[in-house]
Amino acid sequence: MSLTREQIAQRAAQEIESGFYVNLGIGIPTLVANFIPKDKHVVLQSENGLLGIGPYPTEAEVDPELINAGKETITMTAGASVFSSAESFAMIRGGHINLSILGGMEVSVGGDLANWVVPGKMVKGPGGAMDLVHGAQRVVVIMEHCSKNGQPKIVDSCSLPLTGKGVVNRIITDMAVIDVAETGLVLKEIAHGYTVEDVQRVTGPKLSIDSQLKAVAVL
Amino acid sequence: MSLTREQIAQRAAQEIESGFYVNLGIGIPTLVANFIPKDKHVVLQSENGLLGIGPYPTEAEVDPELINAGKETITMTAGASVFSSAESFAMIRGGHINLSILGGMEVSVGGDLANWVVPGKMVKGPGGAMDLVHGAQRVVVIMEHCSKNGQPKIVDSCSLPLTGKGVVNRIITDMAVIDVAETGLVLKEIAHGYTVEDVQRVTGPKLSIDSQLKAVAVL
Amino acid sequence: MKVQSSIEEAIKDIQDGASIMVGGFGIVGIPEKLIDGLLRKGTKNLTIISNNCGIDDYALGTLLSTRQIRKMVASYVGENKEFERQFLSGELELEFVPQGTLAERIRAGGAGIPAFYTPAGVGTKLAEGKEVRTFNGKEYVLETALTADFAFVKAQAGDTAGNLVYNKTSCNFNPMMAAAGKMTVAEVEELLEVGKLDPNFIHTPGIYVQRVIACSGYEKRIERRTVRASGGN
Amino acid sequence: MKVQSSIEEAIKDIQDGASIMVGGFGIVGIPEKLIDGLLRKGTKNLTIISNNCGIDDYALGTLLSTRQIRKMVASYVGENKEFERQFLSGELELEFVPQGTLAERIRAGGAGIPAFYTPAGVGTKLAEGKEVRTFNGKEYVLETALTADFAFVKAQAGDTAGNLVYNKTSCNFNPMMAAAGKMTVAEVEELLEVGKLDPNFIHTPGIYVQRVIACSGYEKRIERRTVRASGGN
Repeated sequence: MSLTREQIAQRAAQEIESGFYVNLGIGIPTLVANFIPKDKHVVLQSENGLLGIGPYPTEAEVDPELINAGKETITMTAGASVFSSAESFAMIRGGHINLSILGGMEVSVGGDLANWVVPGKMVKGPGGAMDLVHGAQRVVVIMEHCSKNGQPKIVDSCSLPLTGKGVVNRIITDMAVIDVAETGLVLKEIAHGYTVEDVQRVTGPKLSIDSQLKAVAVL
Repeated sequence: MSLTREQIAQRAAQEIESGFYVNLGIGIPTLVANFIPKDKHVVLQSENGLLGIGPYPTEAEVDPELINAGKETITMTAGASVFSSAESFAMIRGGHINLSILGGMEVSVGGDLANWVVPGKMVKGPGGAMDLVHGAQRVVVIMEHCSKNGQPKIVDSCSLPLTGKGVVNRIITDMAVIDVAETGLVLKEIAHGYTVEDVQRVTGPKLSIDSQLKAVAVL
Repeated sequence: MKVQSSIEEAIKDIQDGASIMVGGFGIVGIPEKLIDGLLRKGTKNLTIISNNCGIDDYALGTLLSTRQIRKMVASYVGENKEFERQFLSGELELEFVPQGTLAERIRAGGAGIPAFYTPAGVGTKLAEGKEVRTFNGKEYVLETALTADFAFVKAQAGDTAGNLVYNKTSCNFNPMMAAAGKMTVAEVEELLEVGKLDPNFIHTPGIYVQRVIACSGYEKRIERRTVRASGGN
Repeated sequence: MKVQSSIEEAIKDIQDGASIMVGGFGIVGIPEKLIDGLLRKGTKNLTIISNNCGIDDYALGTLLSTRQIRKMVASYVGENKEFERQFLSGELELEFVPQGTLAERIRAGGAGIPAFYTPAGVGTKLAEGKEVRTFNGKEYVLETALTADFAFVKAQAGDTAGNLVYNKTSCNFNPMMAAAGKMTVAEVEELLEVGKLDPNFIHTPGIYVQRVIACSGYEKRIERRTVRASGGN
């Protein structure tokens, strides 16, 4: 059965190791924060200039000058720091962020990512995504496996304008976990209730099957 | 009569206008600070990361972590700020310093400056001079008119390794004030007791004489 | 001196066709009062360099309604319907820049670096026509510095020498813009005498700020008010 | 976690032949205790990137006496006789970099900018063999980023998350080096719990610092003690 948005976020949170500095994209990736176990020491970065994102504020704590990159009001953790956008992207571009978890519209067999131009809508701009995909040590894309009309979003070649070429390391969808390897795409995990054939049917490129193929472990 | 070191510094101080941000080089240029009239509002920058150099400290005020680029203990003025070397040279390179006053060993007719390699001595390095000569809006070099063995230091072409090409705007020596213009060197002021011929005799390139030629006004 | 007595005085010499950098991310850390001043002044044909373009009836969005902006350089312009209308009708010119590249191009402008290489955008539409070069086996695109005739920045506190201190995530693009503007105007909530700010903790040294003005009555609108219940998280 | 219990522990994995960035300008803001540790450890064939090379019997100068440094990247090495002797005898390799270019190359290293253009050095020996390119009618030289296996920095205060705060002109090269070192070790005079430093005024965010150690007994020698008489100026 397809994983819910929350389950995708829960699986994505398993990518995060203790000690990691992580940047979570806008949308479902933001939900990932809710699934990071309390015993892991993780610092979340927001590209508008904050290291150490805390939980959403209570009504009393709301500060109009404290937001994340999704423009949501937030709080800071103990040990947080704020800085300019130049410093923030120096941090990102310089490879200091261990992991970036981003949404996607298409990912190609070579790890190209398209996620900034929505077909039929006005182009809103790349924001910080083009910097993040090159800067983070590891890029994980989370998205639905298929588009609303059932077309594969994992493709031989992206049809939408690219955010970055050869930048994605892993894709987590509602059906599977797939790695982008030198040799092509490798199916690592399958959501409960699906077969390898089910996943291959809605995936553009041919998948290699990992010898350790597992079920996605989510609640 | 030749200007003393103090008189050269005094003349150089006349280059400074109220509101200026100024970087003074090591050696005689540092003396210039003593001759800035109190009614002029001037901020001195030190390339090791300080805007707002104050006077030398009293014994009681000495702080080992507060020095200028000449490594002398100093104080800060009210309104001072400290910052990193990257910020300091961003400030310099970005054209925010109105005036840089530097020492020189040779200046060419085209405004080339040589001041970082002393003949016969081990090369100590350029320090910040190569950045300053390109970054400051205006570069004034102060030096003796002749070398110790009487040779001109203002030359057709520098024999010593360059600090910068075409960077000097004005030269102030113990004999004269000379501008580097598109058309060549222009004699602007002469020290009391010297004639145009005296100055030309110890200057390599042919000098144009400014129509407003004046005596250097120092005490 | 640097202290201005009114917003009008602070922006008196801005002409039609000027380029202006405007601080802020979303609508946080924006120079509210200077934007309002520009609206009242009616200056037209502006090139605005800012990460975003405000929202429909607030911040830079207001200058869109009055058609004062001719060109926008930004990384993301999502929250503005009037923007979309003017862009689609061809009234408004738009240059998209990846956010980190935008920050670095402005930083380069203030720092006298004419150009630098960055990986962001390589292989995408935004790098089309630009030089791509390989360093240590990875491709990078050449990006050039950005400067502007004016920069509008907003700080929490400033002093009469132009030193500035920002509050939390209202810092964002303000420090680089202060340095990259040929004429930088800072609006501050608290204007202090020199000596009141700690020299160790100045975000923008006064050398970058040509004019400073104390303002009050900030709206500080919130774009996405997200809260949790008290006690939980 | 980041907090180290001894200097020995903090530098345990530094091997012969390592490259190390060392903060400081002159002998201000130098990581005294980490340099001492390196002296005791006896690690050899080091490439040191630092604005200066200490003085004869203090700071990096001590590592020269023991011949632990093979190559020095610096802007100015004036105050050290042993340096001169080793350089002239060919024992020591030396790369001079203009001070602003050194600062920017290190900043670029930490910021993922592989190369940038700067005017400093154009037409001089230090630009020989390097690409020169014209932007807006002015010539600039292409300079590449610097990184190092380790960075040693010194801060006034730090917290257990690695956030750092510097004191006055002891800041200098420390922040850029913290970001450009693959393994950055910070020695601090005061080590605090997280939450004690104001998030608005952190000079080096903790993400850049892998190890932090509290030290005491600083010598802080003064190179040129210049004073005025009390009351005058």
